[in-house]
Amino acid sequence: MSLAPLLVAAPLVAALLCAAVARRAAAISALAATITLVVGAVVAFSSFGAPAEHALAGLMYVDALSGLIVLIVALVAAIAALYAVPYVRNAVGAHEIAPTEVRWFYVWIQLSIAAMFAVPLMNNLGLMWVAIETTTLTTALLVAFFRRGHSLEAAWKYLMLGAVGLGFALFGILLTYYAASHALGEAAAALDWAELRANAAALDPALMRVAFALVLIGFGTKAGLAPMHTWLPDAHGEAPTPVSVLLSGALLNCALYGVLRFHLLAAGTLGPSFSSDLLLGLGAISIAVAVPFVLVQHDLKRLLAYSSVEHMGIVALAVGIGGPLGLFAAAFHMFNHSLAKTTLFVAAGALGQRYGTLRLARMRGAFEVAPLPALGLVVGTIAITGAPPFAPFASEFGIAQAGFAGRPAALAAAVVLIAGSVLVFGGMLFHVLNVALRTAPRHLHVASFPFAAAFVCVPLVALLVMGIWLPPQLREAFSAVAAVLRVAP
Amino acid sequence: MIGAAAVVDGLALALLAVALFSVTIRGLVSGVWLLVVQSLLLALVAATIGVSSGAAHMWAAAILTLAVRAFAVPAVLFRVLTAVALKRETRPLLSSRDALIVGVGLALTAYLAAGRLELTGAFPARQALPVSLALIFIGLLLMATRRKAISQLIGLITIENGIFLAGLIATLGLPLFVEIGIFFDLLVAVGVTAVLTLRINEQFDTMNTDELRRLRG
Amino acid sequence: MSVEGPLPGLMLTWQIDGMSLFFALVVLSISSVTTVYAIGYGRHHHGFPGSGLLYALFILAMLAVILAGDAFTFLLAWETMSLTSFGLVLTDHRRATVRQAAWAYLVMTHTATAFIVAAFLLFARTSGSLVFADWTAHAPALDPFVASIIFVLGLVGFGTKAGMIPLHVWLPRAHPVAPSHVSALMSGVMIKLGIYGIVRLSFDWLAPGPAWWGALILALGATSAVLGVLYALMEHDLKRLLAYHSVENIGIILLGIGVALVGRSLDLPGVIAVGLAAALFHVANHATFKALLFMGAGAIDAAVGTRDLERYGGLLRRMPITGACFLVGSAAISALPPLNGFASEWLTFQSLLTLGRVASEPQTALLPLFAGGALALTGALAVACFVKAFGISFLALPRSQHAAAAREAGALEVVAMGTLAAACVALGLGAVPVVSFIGQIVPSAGAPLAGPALGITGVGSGQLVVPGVAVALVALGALAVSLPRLFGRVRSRVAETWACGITLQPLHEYTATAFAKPIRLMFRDIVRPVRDVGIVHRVGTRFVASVDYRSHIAPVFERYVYVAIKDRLVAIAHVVRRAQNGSLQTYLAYVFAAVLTALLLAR
Amino acid sequence: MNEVLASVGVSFAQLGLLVALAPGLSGLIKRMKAVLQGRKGPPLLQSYFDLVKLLRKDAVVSEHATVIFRWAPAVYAGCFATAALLVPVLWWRAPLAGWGDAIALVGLFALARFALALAGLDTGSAFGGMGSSREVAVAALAEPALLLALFAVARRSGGTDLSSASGFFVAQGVAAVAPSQLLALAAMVIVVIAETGRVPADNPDTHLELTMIHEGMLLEYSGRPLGILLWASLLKQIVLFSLVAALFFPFGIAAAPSEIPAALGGFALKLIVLALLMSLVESSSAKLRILRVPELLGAACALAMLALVAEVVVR
Repeated sequence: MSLAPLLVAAPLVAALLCAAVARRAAAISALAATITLVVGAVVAFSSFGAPAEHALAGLMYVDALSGLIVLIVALVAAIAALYAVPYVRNAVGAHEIAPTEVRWFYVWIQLSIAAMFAVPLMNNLGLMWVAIETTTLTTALLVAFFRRGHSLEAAWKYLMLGAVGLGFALFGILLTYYAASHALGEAAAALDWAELRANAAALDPALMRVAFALVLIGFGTKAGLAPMHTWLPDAHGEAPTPVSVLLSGALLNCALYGVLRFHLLAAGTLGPSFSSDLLLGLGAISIAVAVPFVLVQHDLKRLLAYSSVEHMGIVALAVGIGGPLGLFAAAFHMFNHSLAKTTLFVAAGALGQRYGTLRLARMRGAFEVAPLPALGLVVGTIAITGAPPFAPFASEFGIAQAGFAGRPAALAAAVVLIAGSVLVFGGMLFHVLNVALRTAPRHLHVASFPFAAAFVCVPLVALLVMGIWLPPQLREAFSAVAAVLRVAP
Repeated sequence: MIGAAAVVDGLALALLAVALFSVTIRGLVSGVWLLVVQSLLLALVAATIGVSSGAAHMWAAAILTLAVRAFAVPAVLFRVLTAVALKRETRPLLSSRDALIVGVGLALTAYLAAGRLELTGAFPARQALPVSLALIFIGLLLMATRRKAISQLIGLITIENGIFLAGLIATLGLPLFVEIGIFFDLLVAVGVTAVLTLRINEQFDTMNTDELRRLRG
Repeated sequence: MSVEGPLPGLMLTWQIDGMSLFFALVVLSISSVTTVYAIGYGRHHHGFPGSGLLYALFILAMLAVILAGDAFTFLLAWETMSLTSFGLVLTDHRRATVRQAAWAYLVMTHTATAFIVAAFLLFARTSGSLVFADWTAHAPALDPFVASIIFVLGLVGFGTKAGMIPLHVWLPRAHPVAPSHVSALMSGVMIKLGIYGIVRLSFDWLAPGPAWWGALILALGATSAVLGVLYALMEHDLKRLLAYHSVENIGIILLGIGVALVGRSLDLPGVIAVGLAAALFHVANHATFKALLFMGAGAIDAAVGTRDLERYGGLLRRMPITGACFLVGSAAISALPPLNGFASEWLTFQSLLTLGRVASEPQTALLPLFAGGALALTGALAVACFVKAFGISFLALPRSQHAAAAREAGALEVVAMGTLAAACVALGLGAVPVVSFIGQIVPSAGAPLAGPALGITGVGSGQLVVPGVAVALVALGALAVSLPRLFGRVRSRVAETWACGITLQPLHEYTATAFAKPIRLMFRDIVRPVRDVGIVHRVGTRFVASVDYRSHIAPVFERYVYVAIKDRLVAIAHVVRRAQNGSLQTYLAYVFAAVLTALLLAR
Repeated sequence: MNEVLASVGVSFAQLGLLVALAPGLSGLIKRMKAVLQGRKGPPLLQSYFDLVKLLRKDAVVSEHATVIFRWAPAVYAGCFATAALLVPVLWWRAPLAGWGDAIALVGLFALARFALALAGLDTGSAFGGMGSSREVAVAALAEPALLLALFAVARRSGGTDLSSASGFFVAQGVAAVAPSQLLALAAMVIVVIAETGRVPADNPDTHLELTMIHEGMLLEYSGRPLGILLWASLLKQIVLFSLVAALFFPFGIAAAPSEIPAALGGFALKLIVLALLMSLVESSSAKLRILRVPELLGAACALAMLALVAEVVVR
């Protein structure tokens, strides 16, 4: 009896409870997130190294890849939900959220978390699409939660681009279904992952090429791959910070998960080169596109958002490079990025509430204003830009090593990766140092940030340790994911 | 069978015509009415296929189409239109004539592109797949050239219709529970979009998406 | 020895061989002295919370770099070293120059690390391993073209850390703004790890390559040496001046390495031995006197409150021990006999000449000989520079109130400086045992000894007995002042300095700017001096109220290379940014274009 | 033991000889110049009288002076005295041969310059600073020229050891004459002119503030310290002359004890020839503007580099 259904059910119940018991909404949400963290960890770690497992009468499918995404979502969701408590309290204090609206914030947060858990657990690719589309809808409302002009604009673009992109993805899934129903016969199971993966070789190659291209663009839009990423900085920048955390740390990975499933499928049908090369190219483009926007940026959270574009590109590129090392590093990097980006957004959010703005030009002297978030921002930036001895360096090094050892296209992509991360390092550090140092402005807002040390230091120490030594459980986890992502040459 | 295919072909061409017509008009209310027409045509396609192939769930698809696409979604849109008291699309990026020319061009492109895809074993309606692609393209055109949020929503639904048509033709519909999920999503999407549209209107006192160009770089 | 790392098949490996041992000794001995200094210094100058931890980590990281046995471990240690020193540079972060310097430092060193990563990964591509020992084993099988690419990548990466021109621009910015014990470690020790990397790369990991590798290093070394000292001469900020001297000395070290590398290409073990011995000996020597000088500069800075030479003066009377130590350091860095700097520069000269004698190709012979000329120029300019640095700071009248009120540094600082000053003398007099020690632990650097003398045997001749020269100097100097006593006793009377009849004021003294002027004019085509003269007239008249004269050096490399690159990047970024124009329609067009392209590729 | 004593004896004999001859050489040049310019000139021994007088006089020391000022004469004199022992003069093997070579010689010159330039700055006098500044600037080009020339010679003779170089050229005989050797000699002569403070680089006979280099640094010295410094700079001059003689005209240097008298005569002859050369140069040229001096020294550098090229390329 798998615990996986609980992951979707718990947030759904929590959402209902939040709606019903307005006064305890924050506590309910935090409790639910803690429960899903524990359950998610159990589900995830029992999936690594074990054979894939079905749950809920075959509706759910849990293998190591799902496990990794579940783990990431559980972790990020817990941090986001816990951080939401002080954040929302401060926002209410600053009259950004009406007290009567507070419960709806938690309702939508929990609904989004439920949808995000559903994505990696769905066996049926059509339902996976439904889950991803649902995340768009719930998070779009969250992005617009502040009802400011900018938030509405961001939400609108997010919704429109997300819907169009997912439309293409749906079209691709239709084609896959068509190909599958031909190969497997008319069956309700024709979109079930286990069936599809097993019979990938029998699918029509020409169809699968088109299908993969469409799905890549579709889910790639949602995953923030350039040039479909344009909604991402808007949404991540304008959303309330806990939502930014969810979007950047969890949701992007969910969308990328969709791409990866189809990559495996396409590779099963067409051999690895077609989908790998597309991933490689799109990844490299994403890295390259992120660079100028990081160099010249005016908003802290947009800065972090463009960094997410870069890192989604890096993961795509890593999967494109392939090989045991590249895939291990890809999984490792997904995990690292989520952890580091979550910390960065939390730090940015805490600082933003103190300054009352996220404009880089107006934020300075953060070390005086709020030492721990400032430390988190600086060290987190150093970590996420791939500087040793932090974990993202280890994963990026693994990716680059795999790229250098691989085919010419992979080598070129690895060079793009190295050059891109150096430029992003310089750009991000420039902005972040200007925020952290200098003399603080006199007028600051009142905002509390309890347990700052836990929010900031724990992830950073974890990143530091993982940069040098990987606990055997995680090593096994990433190896298992790499084994799932392995495509026959 | 042949007769059914011809019917579907006819319906598909009608869909294309409706879509092209919607490119040329500016009235928002008529735009929504054209969506209703599209949905009815789609329901007819589903029903025709249901009759000819005897697939029971095609009937379900037809009924769902009627309920969601032809009734619920337009209802929401009309509510929004009433709420914001808006009648016409002003100053689209392309004039009606130019938009029509581009639309026809996109339709031709769709025919060219679809011709390359060999769908053996699909429902043998030759026009349906190109038309579905054309609907997607035309929907994109609508979204890209209109300034009003509601027009963009109309474009989005046109795209959805195109995909749905392709689904009907190519695979005789997705598994039912998937399809229900997708319908549900469509409904929620329209609902959420409507809410956002109303809020944008409230915030900016307009539904012009020109106002939504402040986030740059 | 190895520990499991964070990637599959990755072991964190440690190794120690003679080369590591040598550099580890340098790191440990210098850092133990600077730590004593830091304790004293810290009594008056408190760093930020955690700076002590960073300092300790910095030293540890330098050791780890040397002891790393594989690429990953090396990079971990390498960047930890950069990051910790970056944090320490930021100590005085409220000043904009400090922030800019720290940022420039970190970005440059990170970029350099990227080059190193690329070089390492090319090694890994060929040998399939990240362990250094495997690279050495695979070296002969490496494709020559790839080997050259690796060499250039590594040279850029390590050369940046070493402060080799034109990759030096971070160094004179970052070193001066750090607390002095940190500057001492950065300038004295950390940049040597760049040298360590270059030596490992070219003598250990790569098989003997074409002669142009060594020639390239020779040329870069000569350029760094000459330009470094020229820029130092133009500086009036004492710590910046010292920082530029690090560039110079790295150039001198590179000369030795270049000779050895050419020798390796031509398979001349004797030349390798002399070149390497010269380079490594100079590494130890420069670490000693540069750390000493930076600590001295720190003591002066603490006593006077500025790093501007023009505000010093007369400090020898007020800080006699600091002054004496600084004088020893100045003489050593100016390569004056019988101190350590002279001994290693002598070896460097000999290595250049040796190569110039045994190389058969004219260009291979001429390059080291001309580099010898550059080295001589460097030495002469270094003398000029340290006459300026010591003379303007310590001699004559105080040029500011603060200088007049200066007090001797604390006991711990004095002990630290005294230790290194003694080490400068000892390394000079004990050059033979030291070089023989270097030869023992780094076997390929073992030759340049002829009995009790530093000497070139076999291929040429030339010997140096530093203690002998020292004894002769002392004895004959004493003789020179005592022999005239035969003419009877004379007395000396104290009087005013002659200043054409008026009482000498600090304003009458020669300034550092004026002192360097002849050289500034001689080399104006290279250093490109700029002068701004501002004349203010009295209101309504043509009488001059004040004249404001400033002279500075056009920052050629910064302006035409680094700032140009940065500006270009930012300009491109501004153009690209327009793509994100806020219009949903445009964004939809991007998606549409992406779909069409993907479909096109999927055909 | 006897050998050690003998070598110490020889050393002091050579040192004594050079110290004793140094003022005489200066007097000789002055006299030759005077004759060439149609003047009578000072007596040959005038330099000795001046120096002895200075050595007997009390000194006046600036109130601002530090130990640097007091010890500079000892270091300065010690350097040139040591240098005098590195150059073979009469005996083919210099007294300190094996302890130091051509590079050590240049190093000693640098140390002397360092000491004197600091002393020039020590009293706070602007003239001292000016002299120091110019001295180090001129040396900046003189030193590379000297070393490049020495390199050309050393590459030819087999090493930087001055004694063996000298011996090598003696053994070569006429074959020693080569393009590189001539170019190196030319460079060396210019360096000697600059290093000894002669026209056209400096004017040894003037104390005019705006032109002086060497004298500026000595301006605050008086009495015995001044005497020591002046004698030491005369020693520098004769050491440089001896160096030129040893490397370019080594013929007649003694290889056996019996040849020493002849070598002495030969050495005297060489000094006279070089002195004549100097006086000719000084009489026939005008002092250069201080800022033009680098051009002259640049020419020396160029000549020395050409010497190296000739040495490497011409077989």
